Amino acid sequence: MNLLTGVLFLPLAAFLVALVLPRNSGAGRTWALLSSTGIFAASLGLLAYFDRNLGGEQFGVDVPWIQSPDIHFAISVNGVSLWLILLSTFLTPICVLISWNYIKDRGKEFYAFLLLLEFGLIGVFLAQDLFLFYVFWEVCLVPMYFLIGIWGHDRRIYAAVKFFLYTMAGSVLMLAAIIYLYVRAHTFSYPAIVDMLGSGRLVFSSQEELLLFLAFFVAFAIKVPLFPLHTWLPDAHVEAPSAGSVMLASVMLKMGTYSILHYCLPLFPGAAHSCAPWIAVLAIIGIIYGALVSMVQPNMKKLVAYSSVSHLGFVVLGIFTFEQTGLDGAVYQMLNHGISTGALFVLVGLLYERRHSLEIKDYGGVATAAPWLSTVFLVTTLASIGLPLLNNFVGEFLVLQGTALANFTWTVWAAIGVILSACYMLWMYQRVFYGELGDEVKHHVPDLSPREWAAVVPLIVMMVWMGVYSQSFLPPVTRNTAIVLKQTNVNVSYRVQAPAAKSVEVAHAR
Amino acid sequence: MDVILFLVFALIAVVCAINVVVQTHPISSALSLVGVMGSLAVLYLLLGAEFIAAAQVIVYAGAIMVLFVFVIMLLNAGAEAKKGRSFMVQLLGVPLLIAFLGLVAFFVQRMYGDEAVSFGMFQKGGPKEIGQALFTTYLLPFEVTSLLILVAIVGAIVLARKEID
Amino acid sequence: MPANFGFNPADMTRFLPEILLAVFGTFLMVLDPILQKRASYAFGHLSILGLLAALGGSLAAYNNAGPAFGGMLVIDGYGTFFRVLTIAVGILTVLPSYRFLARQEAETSEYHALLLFSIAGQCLMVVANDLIMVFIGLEISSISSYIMAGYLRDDKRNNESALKYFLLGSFATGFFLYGVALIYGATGSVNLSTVRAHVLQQNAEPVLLAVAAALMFVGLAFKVSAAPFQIWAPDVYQGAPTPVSAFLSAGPKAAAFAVFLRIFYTAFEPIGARWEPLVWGAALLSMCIGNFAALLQTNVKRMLAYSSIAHAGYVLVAITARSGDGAAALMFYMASYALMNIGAFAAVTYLSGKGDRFVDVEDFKGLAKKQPMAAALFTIFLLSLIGVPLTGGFFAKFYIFRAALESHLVWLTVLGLLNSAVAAYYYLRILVMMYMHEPSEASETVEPLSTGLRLALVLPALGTLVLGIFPNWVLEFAGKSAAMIR
Amino acid sequence: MLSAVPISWFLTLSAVLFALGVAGFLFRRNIITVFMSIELMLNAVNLSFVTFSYHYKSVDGHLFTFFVMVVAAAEAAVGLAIILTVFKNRGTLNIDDVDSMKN
Amino acid sequence: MQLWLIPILPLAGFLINGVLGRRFPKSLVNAVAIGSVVLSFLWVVKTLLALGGLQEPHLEHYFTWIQSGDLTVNCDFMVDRLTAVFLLVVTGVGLLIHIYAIGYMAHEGGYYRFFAYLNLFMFFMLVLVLGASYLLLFVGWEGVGLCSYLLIGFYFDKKFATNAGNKAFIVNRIGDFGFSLAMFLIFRNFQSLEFSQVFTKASSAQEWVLTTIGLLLMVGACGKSAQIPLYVWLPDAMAGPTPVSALIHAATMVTAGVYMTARSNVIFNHAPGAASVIAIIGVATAFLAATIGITQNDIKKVFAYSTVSQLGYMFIGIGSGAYAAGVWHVVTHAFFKALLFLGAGSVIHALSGEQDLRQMGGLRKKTPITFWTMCCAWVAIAGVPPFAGFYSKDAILAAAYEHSPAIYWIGVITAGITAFYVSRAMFLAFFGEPRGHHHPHESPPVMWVPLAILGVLSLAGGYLFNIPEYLRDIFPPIHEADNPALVYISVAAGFAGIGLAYLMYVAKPGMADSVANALKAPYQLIYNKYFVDELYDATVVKPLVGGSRLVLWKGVDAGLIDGMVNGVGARARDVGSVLRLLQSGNIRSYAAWVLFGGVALIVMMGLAGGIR
Repeated sequence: MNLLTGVLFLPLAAFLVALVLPRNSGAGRTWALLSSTGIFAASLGLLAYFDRNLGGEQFGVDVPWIQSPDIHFAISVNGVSLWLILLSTFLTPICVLISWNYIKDRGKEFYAFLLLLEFGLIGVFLAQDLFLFYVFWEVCLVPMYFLIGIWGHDRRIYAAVKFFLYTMAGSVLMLAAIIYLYVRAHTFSYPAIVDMLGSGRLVFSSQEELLLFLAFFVAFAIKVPLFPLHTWLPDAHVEAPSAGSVMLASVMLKMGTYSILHYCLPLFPGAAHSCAPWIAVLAIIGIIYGALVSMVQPNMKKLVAYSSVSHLGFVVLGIFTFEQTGLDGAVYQMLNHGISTGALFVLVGLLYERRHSLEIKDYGGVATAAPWLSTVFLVTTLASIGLPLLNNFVGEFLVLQGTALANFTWTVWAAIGVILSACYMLWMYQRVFYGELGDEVKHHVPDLSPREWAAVVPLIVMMVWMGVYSQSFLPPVTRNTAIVLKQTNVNVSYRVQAPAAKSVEVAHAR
Repeated sequence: MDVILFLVFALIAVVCAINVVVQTHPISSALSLVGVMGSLAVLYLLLGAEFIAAAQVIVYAGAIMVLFVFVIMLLNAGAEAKKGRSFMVQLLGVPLLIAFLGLVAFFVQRMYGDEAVSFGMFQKGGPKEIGQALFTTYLLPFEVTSLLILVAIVGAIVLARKEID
Repeated sequence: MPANFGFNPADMTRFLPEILLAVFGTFLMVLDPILQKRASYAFGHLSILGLLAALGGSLAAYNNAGPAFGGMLVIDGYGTFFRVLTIAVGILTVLPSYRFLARQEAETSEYHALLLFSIAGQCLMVVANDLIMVFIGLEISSISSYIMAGYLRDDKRNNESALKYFLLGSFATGFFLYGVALIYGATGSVNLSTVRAHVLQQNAEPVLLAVAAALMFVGLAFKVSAAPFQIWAPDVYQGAPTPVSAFLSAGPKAAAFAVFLRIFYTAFEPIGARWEPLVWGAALLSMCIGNFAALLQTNVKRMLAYSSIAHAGYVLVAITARSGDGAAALMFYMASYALMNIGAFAAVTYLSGKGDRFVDVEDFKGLAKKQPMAAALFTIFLLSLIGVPLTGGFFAKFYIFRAALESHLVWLTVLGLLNSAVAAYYYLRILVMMYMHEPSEASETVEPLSTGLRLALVLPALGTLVLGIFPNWVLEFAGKSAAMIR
Repeated sequence: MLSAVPISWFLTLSAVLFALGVAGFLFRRNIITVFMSIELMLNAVNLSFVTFSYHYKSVDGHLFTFFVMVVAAAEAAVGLAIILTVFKNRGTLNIDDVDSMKN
Repeated sequence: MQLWLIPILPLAGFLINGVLGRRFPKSLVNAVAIGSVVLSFLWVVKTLLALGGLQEPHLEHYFTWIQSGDLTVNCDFMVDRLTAVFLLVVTGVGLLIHIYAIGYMAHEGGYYRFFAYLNLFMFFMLVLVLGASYLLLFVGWEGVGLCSYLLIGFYFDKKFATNAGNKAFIVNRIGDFGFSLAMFLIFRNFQSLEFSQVFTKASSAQEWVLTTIGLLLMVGACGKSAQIPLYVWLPDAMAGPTPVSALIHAATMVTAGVYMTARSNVIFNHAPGAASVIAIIGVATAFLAATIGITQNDIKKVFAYSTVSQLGYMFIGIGSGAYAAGVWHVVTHAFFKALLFLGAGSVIHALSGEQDLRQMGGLRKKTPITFWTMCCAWVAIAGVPPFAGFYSKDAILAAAYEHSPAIYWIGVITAGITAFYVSRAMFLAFFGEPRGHHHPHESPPVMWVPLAILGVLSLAGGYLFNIPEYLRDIFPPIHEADNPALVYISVAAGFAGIGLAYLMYVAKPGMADSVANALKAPYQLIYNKYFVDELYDATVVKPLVGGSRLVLWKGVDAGLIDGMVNGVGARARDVGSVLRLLQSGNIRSYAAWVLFGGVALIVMMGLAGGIR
């Protein structure tokens, strides 16, 4: 029992408490705000005690959970997951704030699900046992399903079911691969398996490795989402309530990218290397395609959703450069996307709360009616299109620089996405905020209230901070990605030297 | 002699069984079934199963079939109506049955091709042997069948009695 | 052997649960005329008492484990596990039946007596080590089930359900029996241990044995509603009284699977290479038929019937694995499946109202708004049926597919897991109805949870969660017992 | 001319009767006849038991036959009761009419 | 030396005005905005004085901005003589324009916002010139683009303004695309983005690498400095308030491309191919923009095309290796073009917003100060010796002649056209009879004082500031023929342009129209700016938007991909609907299935593995 366990289980405890609160009172939201802020404070403690000079995993906890098969409750935090956890704990209070008045029906349940989601998300990033990882992976699914399905917009059910099934379809393959790994390695422990791979006690034939890699990768790619597995995302985003969209875009998508980084690379370096060109091409297609489709969306949330496809393409591209710079950029971009796209969804949510529409054509002239809202939105827009001194720039730069080191042609194509991001975001901004002030907007769109300020300001601060002083964030990331790269490349050199692995197991699969 | 006996009663059994299947009126089927059971009893004797042969006649032909006939009478069941509807069943059923029969017969033929049965060769099928087995080796199943019968009684009562109120 | 047969007191202990069940069942009927109708709940209490006693009995029997009645029965961990399971299923069937029977104004004493008898039959099956004992146990269980399926004799659907179940069940039993006969022919015995010994010594005719195995497969696959013999299940589950459907989908099925595994892992284990492809195919077929056909169902009971076919498919995967792990996985699966399925049916019982009026998926609309507690508990069962982690259903699937992969059944695993993704769709539909729609007539008018129903929902829900979070307790026992079957 | 009947003839007869029982189940429409077909199947199995008993010169097969008879009796009681309720509710004994639940 | 104070002061101004400005009185806004720039300017002066001769660049390290793997980007500021020149121009001219704006914007809404943006612009522009690495330069580069966007779209309720803003930003982004690719290549090849390291390593790099980098840098410069093919945004950018046009779209921001290419001189020196491309682009832009300038009727549009054209000159200088000349032209152009714009602003102000030359006329008497100050700019841009434009333009043309006589000749023709269109604008605005229905009035001192100062600079700037001499250490003078004839020819071209304009617009006012009618087709082509906007719209924008909507979104995304996803679901249901047909409800058919299964099993079990 250490701080990390505390951070993980606090949301669960808060969830359980939320369940027994009286219905139809404000108790749910108050409790959610208090507890999620407390959890954030606790996670800050994690940051404080995290040794930035050490690479690798820290705060490790390893308790046997189930004896046979040997499953452990093993969690620890590294330089990458640390930030992702902070991102989750940071955004949860903000989600509570923006739902404060918006969620009127069954509020208690809403906040309970939000806390449960937080629990699952933190767990995914902490798990060091593949089985535990899968458990958390699926646990995230359920609250999000309800958040979309119950409190979403008109086509919420379609979106929720699609979200669930899509993710499920991917993750069952991953489950098969996890079990297969266990059968081969006799352990679910991720560090142990990596160690075995590194020391040659566990060798996969290349066909085996490829299939396992794909099984993991497809599950993650759906979550990311990587083109062409992305179609659940626009639906889920559009239909989800603001808080759901925020958590979905900001943290849930990172489950996929984090897992690619944390699992796909060290576990299957050979396959990762051989698939990298294909994946990079898909990522680049995603970048450009997402941007182009985003450009023509009539719906703000859909627009932001497709922009996520584009942004996450950068992350995947960065990971598959196998360059330190690219990996760092990818991680940084995950955080950036979490902050800036989260903020976009928060702000779009605020607009929706006012005007009850997500259609761009229903707006126009908001800048006159709500100058501060417009300003904040503008800053977020600029962050999202990668303006220097705001967060996304650093990430995009690192990713593209890493890509340039790996394959300059990729960079050329990917950089087109940077141009297009300006097109779709600014075009939307123009249509929503600029222009003549219509009556509807004039009467229904007031400026930010103090509560909304409280939700928005931290996000803006983070955008600037991360853009101006990335050294607050990057060093732990770098230490961790260096380890990942080492694991990836060491294994590759090993694989080259090893005698041709026996073609086992898969051959007699029936 | 044994062969003739066998052939005669086997033929009766088969003909009666076919009759069970082809008759449209249940009462004809029931009576044919009694015929099958009777001839089977003879064959049991041939195999040295005296007790079983008796039980066959008393329990099966006597009790169970009477129950059937009773119910047929009670429900005043007539000849069944000719309705199509089960083309698929016939299409599928006949070849399947032939296949089934062929397979089983083929296997049986291969397994027991040369052993022969002759009357009186096996004489341990009398009541004494049966009784002894029932109360020693088969004590448990024997006792448990009582539960089975209890269930049957309860079931019949539950389903068939009139409402009390 | 017969000569030195004597009454052995230990045998009675080992046979205690069945005795207790039979005694309580009889006692119930004796009390019927004495207690009259007004005390109808008393029969429920009594039958729970009887079941609890039997539960104690089976534990006592396990304390004194070993063969009984000259090898007719074998009291081992495996058998005890299933004895406890079927008895637990019995308790969970009685709980929602209080309300159900009261609602239908039906006789209670016979209902409970039949339930106890049926469970006695199942207990007998799972510890039987002799095919004739299996057969008799199976018949006791089945005949009681036939009656219970048609218990509301004025209900057309009940009649039809009972008739279909009875006719097809007897038909399949005919095949099973023929199989038993052939085994007797091939080996000269129907005692599983003896048969195994014969088979191992190559004394038996392998082809005859194979045909016998096929015929027994027909009978057993029918009882567990595995494809291609699943065909009766949807109609029967739909038509039977809801608590009975719950019982049918859990108790007899668990017992049949127990027997299935015991027979195929002991007697037919030596010819495993022959039957494995068949079970492979049956597993896949069951999963596919169950899941895909369920996609379009609107009647919840029928949907759950198809789902139970699909789950039979998953369990067959465990049998296909042909390993100790497979057996343990099957045991675990049956435990969690029984809990979640019976819980799901209890939820249906709760909502269905008099005469099972509300059994459509649409009727669940808005239940979460009106009865959040019931909806939440139902949600746990549905998530478990989907196989979401931290529920028993997930671990159950997990163990099964682990066993399968350890036996190199890669494709079966992949297809099975994909199937479970398909299955998610129809379970989600119920969740959608409960949580994401405005209340329907059914949820508007549904009465608050009665104590029996509350227990019938809460207990399996707790069980499902416990199996999902601390599966060790059950799994360890299952692993140990499974290792001993052979 | 054979002096003794080959045991396989008995077994084949049993198989024939079993098949005819199955045929009766498949082709008859009257529920009672269908039920009788099941009895025919059980009888066929009994013949097998007795024959095998002869083959092994053991009494066990007879006992099995005996138990099958008991089961058959119990089934008959319950089955006929079920048929009775069906008839009471539907007024028909045609098996094809009992198909209200499907798909 | 606390270089960081230079940009931080305007940033502070931006933050104060931006956050609190709405509640401030105008005077306070002015104090903050102007004060910060004044302080910044003074700090620049103080710094430069303190640094003295600046023989060696002065570098200050603040903190590490980005560190990942081999890549380290420091937040370092650097001052050398090139930077010093730009610092003075930016803060000096910037200050004047700030002051001017007090008057010009006095009656506009969003007053505080305007000054906040201007301050922000100053911040980024200063970061741009101070940054000691490409990435920091890029920060400023993008930042000024942002401010440009904000200020162009300052009247955000006007669609054309916001459209122009978007266009500016996006076209700039295309340029930045090239710039960033150049950066990536630089790091890939030189493992650093610091100027000092890059240039050390660049001299020994392969030529094709440098050529590629150079061309990509030029793409960036084309965007920012409005060169072909990316110049299209600048004329539209006139939608912004006039001081903005003066500051950003004439004096400072658009010269960032020149700064960047001049800064990268080492690369271009080793990549003659890329340099030639720059020169060609420059001369083409100069000529084409000048021709368009002839036909425009909006006074700001005339000057906008003029700016494009003059920027082309600067690139001729850069491309010809005469970096110093290019920078010199930046300086003089900053003076006279800022003056022209501010003067135009004054005219517009005088006419209450009228921008059409055809509605002006005779303003010479109504707004004398404006007229005379603008005359200073007129002579400067026309290349009349010895005013500012003459020096720098002459230096460029001389260098161009060395590089390629053809460029020189086109440059000379362009100089003539330049003189012509500026004169045309001047004549139309200030001479003849008033044509509009306005009541012009002279601008307040707060506006004309900056005009006057700029006027002086336009007249004497070339003589006072001998930039090539100052930058001698950085840009060694290239060998150029001392051919006085070249000077005479270009001066003559300038006078010819003025003369022709006088003829057409003052002496014989009807002549312009008759010429236009006589040359209808070419006139229309030029008047419509060679239909470049329409061409871009038809070949890039429309296909991209339409294609994205119809093909990618509706077709591929909704149709194909999502269709497949939903199709999987639908097929699953189809399978289900077939499977449920098995369930006929008929007991006998069920039995048939059981039998079928049984037989199948027996066959498989019995026959599997063969019958032994």
